[in-house]
Amino acid sequence: MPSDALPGRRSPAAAWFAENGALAALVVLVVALSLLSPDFLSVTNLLNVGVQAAVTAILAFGQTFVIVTGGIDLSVGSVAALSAIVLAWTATVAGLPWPPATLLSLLVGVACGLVNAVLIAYGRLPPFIATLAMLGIARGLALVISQGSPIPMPEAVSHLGDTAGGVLPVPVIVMVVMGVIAAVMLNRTYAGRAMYAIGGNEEAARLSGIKVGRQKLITYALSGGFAAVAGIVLASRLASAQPQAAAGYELDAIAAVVIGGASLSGGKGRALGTFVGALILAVLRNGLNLLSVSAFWQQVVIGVVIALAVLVDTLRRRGTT
Amino acid sequence: MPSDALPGRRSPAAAWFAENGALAALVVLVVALSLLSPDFLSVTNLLNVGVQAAVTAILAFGQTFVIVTGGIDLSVGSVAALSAIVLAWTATVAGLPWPPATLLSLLVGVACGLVNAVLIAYGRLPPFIATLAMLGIARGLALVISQGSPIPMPEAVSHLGDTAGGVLPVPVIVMVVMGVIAAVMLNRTYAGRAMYAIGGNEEAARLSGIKVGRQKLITYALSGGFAAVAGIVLASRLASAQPQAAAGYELDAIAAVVIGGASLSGGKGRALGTFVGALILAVLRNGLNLLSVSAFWQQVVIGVVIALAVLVDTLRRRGTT
Amino acid sequence: GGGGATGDVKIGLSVSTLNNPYFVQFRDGAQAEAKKLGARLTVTDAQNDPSQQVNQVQNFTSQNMKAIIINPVDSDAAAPAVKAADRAAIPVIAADRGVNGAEVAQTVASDNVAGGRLAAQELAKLLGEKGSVAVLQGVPGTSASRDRGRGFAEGIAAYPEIKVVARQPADFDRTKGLDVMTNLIQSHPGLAGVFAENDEMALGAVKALGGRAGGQVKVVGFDGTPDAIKAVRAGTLSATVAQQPRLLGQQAVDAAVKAAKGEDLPKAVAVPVKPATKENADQFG
Amino acid sequence: MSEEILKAEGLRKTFPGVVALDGVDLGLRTGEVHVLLGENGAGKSTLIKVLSGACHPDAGRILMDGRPVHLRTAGDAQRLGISTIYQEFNLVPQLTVAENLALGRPPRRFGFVATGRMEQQARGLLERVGVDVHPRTPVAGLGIARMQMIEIAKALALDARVLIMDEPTAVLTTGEVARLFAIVRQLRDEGVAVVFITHHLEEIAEIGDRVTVLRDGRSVARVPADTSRDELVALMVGRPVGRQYPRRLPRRGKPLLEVSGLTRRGAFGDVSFEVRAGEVVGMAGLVGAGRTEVVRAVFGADRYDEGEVTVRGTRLPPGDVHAAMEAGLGLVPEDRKGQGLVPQAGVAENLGLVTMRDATRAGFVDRARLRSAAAKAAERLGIRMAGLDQEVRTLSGGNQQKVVIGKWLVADARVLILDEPTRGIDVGAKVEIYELVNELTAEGDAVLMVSSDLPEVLGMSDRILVMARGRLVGELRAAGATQDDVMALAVAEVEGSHAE
Ligand SMILES: Nc1ncnc2c1ncn2[C@@H]1O[C@H](COP(=O)(O)OP(=O)(O)OP(=O)(O)O)[C@@H](O)[C@H]1O
Ligand SMILES: Nc1ncnc2c1ncn2[C@@H]1O[C@H](COP(=O)(O)OP(=O)(O)OP(=O)(O)O)[C@@H](O)[C@H]1O
Ligand SMILES: [Mg+2]
Ligand SMILES: [Mg+2]
Repeated sequence: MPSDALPGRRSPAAAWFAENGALAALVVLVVALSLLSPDFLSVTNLLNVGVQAAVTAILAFGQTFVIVTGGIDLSVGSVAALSAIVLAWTATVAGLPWPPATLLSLLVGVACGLVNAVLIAYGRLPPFIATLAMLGIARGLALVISQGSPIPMPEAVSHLGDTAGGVLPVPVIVMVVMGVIAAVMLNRTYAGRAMYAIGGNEEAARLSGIKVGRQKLITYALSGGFAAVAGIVLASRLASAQPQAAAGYELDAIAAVVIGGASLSGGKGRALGTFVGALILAVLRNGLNLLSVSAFWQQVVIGVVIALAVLVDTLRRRGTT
Repeated sequence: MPSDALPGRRSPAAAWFAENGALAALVVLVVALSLLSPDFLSVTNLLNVGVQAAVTAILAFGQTFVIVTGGIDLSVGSVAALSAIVLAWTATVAGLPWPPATLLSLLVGVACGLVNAVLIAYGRLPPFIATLAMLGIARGLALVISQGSPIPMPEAVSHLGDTAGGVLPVPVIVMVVMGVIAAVMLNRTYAGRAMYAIGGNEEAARLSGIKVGRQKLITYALSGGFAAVAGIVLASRLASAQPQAAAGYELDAIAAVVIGGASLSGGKGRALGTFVGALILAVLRNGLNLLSVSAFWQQVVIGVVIALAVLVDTLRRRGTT
Repeated sequence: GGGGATGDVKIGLSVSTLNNPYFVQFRDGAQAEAKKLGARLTVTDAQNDPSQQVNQVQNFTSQNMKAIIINPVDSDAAAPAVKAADRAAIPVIAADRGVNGAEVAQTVASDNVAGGRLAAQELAKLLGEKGSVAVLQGVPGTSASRDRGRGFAEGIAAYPEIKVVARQPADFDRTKGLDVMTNLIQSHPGLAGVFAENDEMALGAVKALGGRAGGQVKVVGFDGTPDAIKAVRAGTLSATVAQQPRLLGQQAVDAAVKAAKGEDLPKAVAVPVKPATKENADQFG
Repeated sequence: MSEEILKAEGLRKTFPGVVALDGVDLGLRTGEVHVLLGENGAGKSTLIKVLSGACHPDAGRILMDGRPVHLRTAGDAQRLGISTIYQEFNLVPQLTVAENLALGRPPRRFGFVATGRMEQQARGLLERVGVDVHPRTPVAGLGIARMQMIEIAKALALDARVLIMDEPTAVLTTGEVARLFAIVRQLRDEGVAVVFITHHLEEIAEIGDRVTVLRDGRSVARVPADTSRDELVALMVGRPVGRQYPRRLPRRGKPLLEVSGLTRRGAFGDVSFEVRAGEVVGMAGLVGAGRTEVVRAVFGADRYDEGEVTVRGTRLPPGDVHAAMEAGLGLVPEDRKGQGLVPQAGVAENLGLVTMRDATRAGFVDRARLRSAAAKAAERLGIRMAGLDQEVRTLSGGNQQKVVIGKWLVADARVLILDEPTRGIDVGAKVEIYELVNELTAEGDAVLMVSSDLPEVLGMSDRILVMARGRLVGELRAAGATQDDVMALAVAEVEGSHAE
């Protein structure tokens, strides 16, 4: 009977696995690395991988919102740096207590996102251009405020870079929390569902009464806010905010989202996939360090593995249909 | 009567200008800079701008093919570096005469493009991922071959960085030639028209008998070949091939194409627009140097001006329709 | 333009990158000196891209600068830029790194290769000339990474009982220094020493090592940035090869102003590099 | 008896969850018009996709001139002389009309595309199908009907031996249909074999020679084209269908939608009308008369320069879809793929698009509630699908249209604007939709129906507004009016304006 082959009738585990193709690639990678390096599969090392994935993953969660709507946000790395600099500057240099400083820093991230969204939704700029402009602007402002030098982070905030209870690194906790927020937003909220509709067919969404402009504001503001969180976590890990921090992370964040199964043409993407994508990148870098691959070859290997990881996914998918 | 508003009935000059909105932004920029800086509007300086635009423009011409098909090529900067390193290495280190070395270098560029295309057209990788992988691979190979050190370019090829007849810089000539090739390819050849069809509606293109896979091979191969030319010009200007050359140029190249009016969702884009886009970026950087804008503020200003340039274009377009 | 006799001296400075506190200090030193001498200094940031640097030097010639200071992104790739300035008869001062393949009026530099050797000696001293060592490399293929790495390799070769067990890139970035060091500790738990090709990575490594930094594991950096000197004082960073970037900036502007006036200059001025350790850290404050 | 040029034997094609073709046989003779008939989702489009190389069968074979052929790509089929017009448009919106007509095979000279010759050819083709557009116009701006004519012209450009047309008349008005039929007859007489799919049963006798009926992916009957309508319907649906235009008691309540002086320069001018509770108002006109533009402006999808739109007494801000919806307006757009659906989202997701806002509490969407509402709507409309999560892009054309209508059903709009609502919908489902319209109006809602299907406009409306050249040129009471009355109005004005 045809109905046996229905998507919803497969075992939930199989269906889940099939929809998260990147997971297969991650599993293969983990198995391969555990065989190649005895140090890989220790609890400490896996927690390290978690910490190292955290910033990229948080940026990528924010990026997922944008990519689901069919946009792209190139400014996340710069916005992360700017937000961290604002926090450190207002707290350390201007002497504001850390709670308002942190709030301000988050607001700066959100504001950057809003500017992007206004340019895109109302100025009709292509997202690539609007956020590329913001990439330069936010980085420049970070440099201007910090005068190009790192600024110490306030002690209280820096605990975000610590380890809770001596075992669980706080960045990992933050990453998981942000991931859950992203997943819930995307799956359960009006804003999230509207993002899928807009990415799937913007005109149909508009004609169904979705306020596309306003939803884009929310989307990019979220991306900016997530970038601010990522920036704060990053700066906390170093106990200092660096104006050049997170440079180039936008490509990593976008790659994580796309490896996770999202499509740059919009309408597709999941928080869990993005998480797996970020883990693949972090595991890969960690593994290359453990295996002492030479600096020159590392980029080659990363490139090949990224291509293979996604190839495995697309070929498998093609096999099914 | 309604028919007055139909396109095609305007004067050709007005239509041309309207279709090349970036040109307006460029004109505004040039006028503003000539007023602000007395040094700007000299012949020497304008030729400098031309030279400084050359590498980005050549990369961007190649990128235009890809973007017209609805793809993206992040690997152009790395491929440029790899091609130049291959030329310098085979000529200087391995002692091959420069003509076969140059040919080999171009072939390497084309080969990188073909690998991208195979991954995209037959492996079904998203262009973003395939070319991101190639970005790492090509850069890594450039480092491996050069062992991380610059290699002197053969004397004969280095003349590409010189000035012909004491006035006209060779990079400018190469840029114009590559631009004309790109324009003719896009407008007049089967391959070029097929690119627009694929970018506009890939399914329609396939059902009309266009061999989409093969056309993508051509598209990315062209992008790789153009990147090789850009790499050679760049290395000639520096008289040495650098493994780190052209890092990050992919964003500039893509920005030039998009500023020039192309759409990242495909089906739109023109060589002339791309040229104007590349000039805008070069004029902007040149102008900021002449105006002695502080280094930190430069990134901010570049971001703002890019956004404004495209904004002028989109708002004007909206006004018309 | 300011007042004084040198009020008309326009000098262009192309810095390799301002994404690094070391070069920010270098620029600060240069700006302070220019202010003192009443010269008009224009600073541009080449963002570690040699061809942008060539562009900037070309633009300086369009602006009729009286002298140009170039802080090369790459010593080889700077030659065409210098030649362009030569054609316009504008004197060029090379700062921090030399220029290969073209004549400059003066090179004001601290030698990266020598600095690398010095770092090796300092680390060997700290380790009692034995133990396993890791190297954090800068952006692969950059001249700073190349030269410092080479100097260190040459220097460390003199100590047969010191083994370099890992060389991994961390791109001159503090976060990457932290991550890469964290990973290296997993695969090389017995590390006794670390050489980082700049202070940013060194500070990342110190963070990764936590309590072990300065005790069980000695970290040696390169540059002598304020953060690094602070860490040296605190004892977490065992030493850094201090380059005195401010001094470098000052001397470069000095030389440029002299060159603009047509004065003869010695071909090379070396700003000494010296190891900053806990004992002498106050000198560098 | 002429020979069979194309023959399909035992074709099978399954998609995940659906058997689209379940052993289909088809024999096509030269010089005949062979009609494919079947309900929405019966497998007609899948069959022609297999015949045109766009889709590969799981089993069965295709013979051309008695020899088995292997169609790997659409190009293969084209080379064998099979030309196809697909149900979904396959035009490249950014390219010009001329380029679309020559897509994939532009005339070349010294390796370069010969633009002049290409436009020359385009002009000839456009003239043949009677479309008055400049070859250099980009396709993107053309209305849906003219796009269909371009598709037809494109298929003619191939000089094929087999011409397959998947619902070409769905979006055309009487005049164009007549022209198309003239072309088809001419081709048939020249010996071309034509496969013709339509849901307009009256067209079958007019143009067809033989009919193959598909039901649930099987070819269940082959009958001559002059078979009676009721017999055809019975074969196709497997049960009798009621009156085509179900009777309804006319009622006129107070005005729900009032439009006055609506003008957008260059598109339409001074359009005023009202629609009252319980009324069905039809809107007729030639293709390109501006009907779509007017209703889109009314709904707030596009801006307008002058005039006002009032719904249930409140004036709507121009260009604000959301406000229009809040006021109780709904629009089923004519271009379902481009404007009506989120193609890669599921059926439930699409059906809930409009109501999502109402099912939101504190920012969270009650997806379970939306799902059960969607299930109900799907049931009511008889949407043929593998499940509520099937991506709508993989539904058959008619079922997609039902989803678009369904989303407004779920939303419970008070004034529903339907732009070509039954385009591509089978006879049975059409009646269901008409009954639905009647139910709505019986509840005191109002319907404004734009349609190029004159019998439908006449059969369903209480009043008919006729548009020509962006203006309302007349109003007719549907009772007693004939197709000729409507056409006379629509055409007269066009000729008048040509004389200006
Ligand atoms: N790509 C696909 N994936 C899954 N199912 C599909 C796909 N294409 C078609 N189907 C299914 O195959 C069946 C037959 O569809 P088809 O388009 O052939 O119907 P049709 O007879 O043309 O209907 P209509 O009159 O509505 O156009 C439908 O149930 C449809 O949902
Ligand atoms: N012969 C023509 N050439 C060019 N443009 C035309 C022509 N006829 C109409 N138009 C344009 O088409 C637009 C009207 O199209 P629209 O789709 O709104 O009409 P419609 O009545 O809904 O037709 P359809 O039956 O295609 O839905 C007007 O803007 C008009 O300028
Ligand atoms: Mg169909
Ligand atoms: Mg219409």
